[in-house]
Amino acid sequence: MEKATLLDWYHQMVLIRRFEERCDELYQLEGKIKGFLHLYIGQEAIAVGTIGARKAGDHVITAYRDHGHALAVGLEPKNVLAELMGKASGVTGGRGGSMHLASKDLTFWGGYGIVGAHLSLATGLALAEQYKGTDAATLCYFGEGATNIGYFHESLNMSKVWDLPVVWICENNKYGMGTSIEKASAVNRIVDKAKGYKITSKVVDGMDVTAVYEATQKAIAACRKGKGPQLLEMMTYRYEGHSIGDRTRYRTTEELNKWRDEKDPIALLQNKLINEHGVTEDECIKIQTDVDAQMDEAVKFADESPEPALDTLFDHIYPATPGVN
Amino acid sequence: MEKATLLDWYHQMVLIRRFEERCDELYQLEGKIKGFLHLYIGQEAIAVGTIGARKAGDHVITAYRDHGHALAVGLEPKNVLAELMGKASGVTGGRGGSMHLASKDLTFWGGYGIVGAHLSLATGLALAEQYKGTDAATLCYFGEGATNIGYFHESLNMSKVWDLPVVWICENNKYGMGTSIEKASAVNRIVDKAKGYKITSKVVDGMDVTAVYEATQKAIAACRKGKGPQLLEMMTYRYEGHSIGDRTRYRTTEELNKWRDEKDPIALLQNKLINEHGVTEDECIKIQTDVDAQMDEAVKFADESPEPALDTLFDHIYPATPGVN
Amino acid sequence: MPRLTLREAITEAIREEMQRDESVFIMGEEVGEWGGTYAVTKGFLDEFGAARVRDTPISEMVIAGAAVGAALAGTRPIAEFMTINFAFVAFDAIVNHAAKMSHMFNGQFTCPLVFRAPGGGGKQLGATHSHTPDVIFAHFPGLKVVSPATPYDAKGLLKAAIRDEAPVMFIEPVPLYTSPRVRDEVPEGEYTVPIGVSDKKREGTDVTIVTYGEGLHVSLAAAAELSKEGIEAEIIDLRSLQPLDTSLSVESFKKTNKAVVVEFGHKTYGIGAELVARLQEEAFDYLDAPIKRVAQFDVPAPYAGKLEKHALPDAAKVITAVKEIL
Amino acid sequence: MPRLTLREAITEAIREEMQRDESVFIMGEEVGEWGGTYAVTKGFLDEFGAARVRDTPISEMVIAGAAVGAALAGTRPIAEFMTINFAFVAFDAIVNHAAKMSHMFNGQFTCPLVFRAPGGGGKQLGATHSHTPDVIFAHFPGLKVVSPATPYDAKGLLKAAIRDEAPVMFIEPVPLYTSPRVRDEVPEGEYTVPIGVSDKKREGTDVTIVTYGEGLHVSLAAAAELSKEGIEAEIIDLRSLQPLDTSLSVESFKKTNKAVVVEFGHKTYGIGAELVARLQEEAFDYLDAPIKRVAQFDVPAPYAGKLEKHALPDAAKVITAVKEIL
Ligand SMILES: Cc1ncc(C[n+]2csc(CCOP(=O)(O)OP(=O)(O)O)c2C)c(N)n1
Ligand SMILES: Cc1ncc(C[n+]2csc(CCOP(=O)(O)OP(=O)(O)O)c2C)c(N)n1
Ligand SMILES: [Mg+2]
Ligand SMILES: [Mg+2]
Repeated sequence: MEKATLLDWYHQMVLIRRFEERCDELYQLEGKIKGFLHLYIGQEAIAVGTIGARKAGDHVITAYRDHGHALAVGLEPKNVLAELMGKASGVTGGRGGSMHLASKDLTFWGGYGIVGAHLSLATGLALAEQYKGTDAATLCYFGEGATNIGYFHESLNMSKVWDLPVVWICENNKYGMGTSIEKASAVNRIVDKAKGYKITSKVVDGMDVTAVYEATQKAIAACRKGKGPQLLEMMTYRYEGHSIGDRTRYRTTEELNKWRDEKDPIALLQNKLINEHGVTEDECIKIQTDVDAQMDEAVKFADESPEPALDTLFDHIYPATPGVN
Repeated sequence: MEKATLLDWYHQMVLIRRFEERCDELYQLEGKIKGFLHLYIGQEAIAVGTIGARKAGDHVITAYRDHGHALAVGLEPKNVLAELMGKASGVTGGRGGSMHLASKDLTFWGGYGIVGAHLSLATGLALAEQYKGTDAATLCYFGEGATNIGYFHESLNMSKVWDLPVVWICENNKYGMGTSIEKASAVNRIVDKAKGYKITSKVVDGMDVTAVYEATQKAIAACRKGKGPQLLEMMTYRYEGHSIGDRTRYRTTEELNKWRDEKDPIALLQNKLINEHGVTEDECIKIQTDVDAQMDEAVKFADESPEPALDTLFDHIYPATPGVN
Repeated sequence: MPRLTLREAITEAIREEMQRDESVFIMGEEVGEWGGTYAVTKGFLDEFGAARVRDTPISEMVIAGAAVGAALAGTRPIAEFMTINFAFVAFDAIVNHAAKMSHMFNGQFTCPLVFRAPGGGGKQLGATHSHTPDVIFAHFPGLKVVSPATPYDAKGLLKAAIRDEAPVMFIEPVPLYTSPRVRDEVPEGEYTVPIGVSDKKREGTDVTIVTYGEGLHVSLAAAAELSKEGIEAEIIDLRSLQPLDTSLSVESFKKTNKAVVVEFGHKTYGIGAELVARLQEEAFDYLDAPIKRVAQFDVPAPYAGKLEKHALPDAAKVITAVKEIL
Repeated sequence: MPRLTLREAITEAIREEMQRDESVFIMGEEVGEWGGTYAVTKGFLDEFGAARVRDTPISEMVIAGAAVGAALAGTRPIAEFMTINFAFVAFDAIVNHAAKMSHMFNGQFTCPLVFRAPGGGGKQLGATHSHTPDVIFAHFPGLKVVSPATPYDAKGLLKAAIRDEAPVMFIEPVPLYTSPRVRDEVPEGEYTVPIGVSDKKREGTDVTIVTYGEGLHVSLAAAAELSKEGIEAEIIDLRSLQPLDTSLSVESFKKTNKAVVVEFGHKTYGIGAELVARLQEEAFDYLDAPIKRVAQFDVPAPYAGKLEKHALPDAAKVITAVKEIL
């Protein structure tokens, strides 16, 4: 990979991590973020590497652990943060909150709170592009826990029966809330589930952004060639609890530390940049401090943004239809 | 197999077929049966061979194409027919109709009209027996079309995660209404779906009652040994339309005739009885005429049975609870 | 003008919209090769091809969810549930996804789709297959819910639904599909009937009957009988359950001061309850007698013919209700 | 007597029933190792073991359906939906299976299970996670629907639900779980509260407030305020939505001649509509003013705190409604 690209990815991954760390503080220390908060820390390489492989017009849709994807598609940290703080300047005007971030302009359709449901929406996004005859692909993200719900089965089957251009991206972080994949699933490899639908699949090191990028690029290319759905099982790990308030009794600190110390996606990329691309430690620190400054700005912006006016509550329940109604 | 057993099976299969033929007449010519009517003609060996392998206390649960199973578990033709004619003497008092036959005494739990849903109930039946520590197995029947719905996925996964004593019996007759398995399913073998759940599975000639019996006996034995769920894919064919009114445009007469002429389960068994067990043609005809007589009685019984009294409509909406309520 | 059955009117609406707009397609179980379980899309596969008339696996969750996704991405899907009873399996996709898209994402997305759902009982299909659960869909803001009672309304409302930017649950009363009693004149070609606007189906002075779907026809039959006795019922057809237009009902009630609500769904927590609440809220001073509700009894639908009929509304029950308050 | 929170009362009820009856077990997502998302089953895994406290995959359809099957086969499952919003995915198993077993099979089977469903909004979880959809479950005959407002009722009703031969949807208002305001004296050990029986929670003479769940507490707060102005509200807690007991509501209404119905679900086609219909049916001559409804606005729940609160009932809205009809 080009040094410039790797630096860009590094910047994005650092931004996502700092963003999540600030959210954690804003929730736990300052009480400025409410509701559920599912942090992406540890999984940054997946959103950055996969979305790095998409071209404009390709669809992105994911679950509630969506801050990383929102930032990777190009939403401004300040507007995402404003959303989490329930402000009018938030990406959905304070309506959706953490779990329901979205941007039509960036063909980022959300952000969905109901486990598995968005896989059926992804099937439809891909169907629409096939129907219109474009070469746009759909990137759909979900956790390994979501593969046990009916939506997964119906969506994967339909995507293969119609050979839809969708890349199923499983972020396998081993746990669905507190339940390990071994406890919840008859098979412990999502690629083995893919076989049950004759869907081409691949296990990918989700902590290696380059590997993630290359696998995704191949998968998207296959979709564009009309080869139908592809599944990527990204092996990863979430460092924080499932959501704020998770006392994470279901896993050992050893397990967590092992991932964090040996597999951290940002550390791995930073080493690569320094060892293979002549980037200096200082350049990396510079990026980090720039991100910190950007985050300070974002917090300030969100803080100062007004809350949505009460009389906007009834807007958009039903969109206006030109003509008849 | 013992001659006596084979003769018993022959008798049962002839009974089911004649029962279904009479139902067809009673619906189309006499208008005495209403609603949906899903005939089992062609698939008789499956209900008879599988249920022949169960012992008392093993659970049976199936879909709406349930007349064969109802008769095979031992319900009287006259009470089943009375049910189809909406009479008080019907197996569910005229409440359930063709799709919802059941008998608690025979641990035959139905007869369910919603595709796939009863697989989740079967999971629960098996769970209850495992919980109670009995060695009872659960036989759950469904079509190949039902394997594309979410219920199938969630039920098979849970059955394996908990190693429940359930035999998943897929009656693969190639069509779900008019949609062929090739058109509806990413994989064309249900045993390939079973692999996605690490469930032991086997393809069985569903037109050969002995093969059906032996495969089921092995599967039930495995359940009793605590080996967890088993899946049997019974290759079969339905001769009649999906339900009354199906003009069956989706398949060729050649295909139908090939199955009927070369694979008919009753003809195959009759030949076996005559060629290998010294049964005479007359003995077979005798069984058929006995069955005809039995069916005449059944029709007479159902005809003469009263309809349920209107004031019984509100019975059983909520069962009485001893004590508090 | 050709006289069409309700089913023919629905077929014509879909055909015209598919001819008019390339972005409209239909998907569902048996809509293609079979021509639709109720033959609504007979011939469509040949006319429009397999890309626009899509047979699906038995997978209601993804049928509904894929319709949502396809609508977001610029097409206008018609997703058919073979019957409304199977929409329960897709309930989450309908009420927690389709219905939420516009508001939850702050108006960024629209989700222009139609869920077609043949519904209703009285066909001796037993409890799992005989629901008229319209009210539970209409309870969720964001989803529009429409149910026509006449061929004219069916065609016009369905064309409006297909063009609407909001997701529309279009509930088709199966018992009316081919009923000659319901056959009616339907203009060929272009016209729409607005969603969210009720309609007066009979003029009267003595009592107001508010109804929709199958209820309209038992109400009309009852009104004809009552008329012989000099009782003139005014009949309002809601046509849409969400948004709910009570203007004509209130206006009529202010004239007659008496009302009966007729629906084929269960009585408790049904459509009628909301109408009663609205009428007494909006026209309290005009209440001369309790507002009556004629609805399906609160009991799962039995298979046996007479037993099932016993639980459903009919003209006699409407007449009795009217006379109780006159 | 110990003063328990609503959540503690629910935990105690489950524990006592599991200790009393071997055939009772609980299954759901995170009920075991995690101790329940809302910590309702904390410690249960150690106390009762993995066979009776069962962590499940994320599979609501089979969680609900397996509970039905297990109930048929002689056990008494408690199936927990992590929140009621996820019960939509299992809607078919609940309303078209559990609810149909007894009647459709002519009383041969009973289906004694409890679906536990923590529900309610106001927690800034956004539109997909903030429903109070109680009414749509209560619309289906065959299913019992209960929702307690006090720790005493919660324990007694849940014990009754676990012992009931019918499937019971037990809806737990999450916003009340740990609220000190709701903390109350709860007898240790054996007692039950009958399902299908409403309860008078406050004596009054001037207006009747019919409510349940969270609605009770805003109603009590409103009543306290009103009392300062000499207005005494009588408050009826429905406790059960199906079967629905209107006897106390009607009796109270005949005394006060004025009523307000308070609920946290959406207004249109909500619980309040049915109450209005019943009161005017059963006590028409006592209607002095329109019966008011205070409910959640008909809009998907937004995330932003003030915006969400704006859509929900509160004491001020109840006070306004009462004063409008006095
Ligand atoms: C249908 C449904 N059931 C349950 C939940 C509650 N829930 C939210 S996230 C989650 C775990 C999902 O795990 P996984 O799919 O692995 O994603 P991860 O959180 O690990 O990213 C659960 C059970 C839900 N939101 N929707
Ligand atoms: C959830 C649901 N969707 C659709 C239907 C309508 N339907 C009834 S039978 C059937 C086909 C089922 O095919 P298969 O599972 O192969 O069983 P077979 O009829 O061949 O025995 C369909 C689509 C239904 N009853 N339930
Ligand atoms: Mg996970
Ligand atoms: Mg089949």
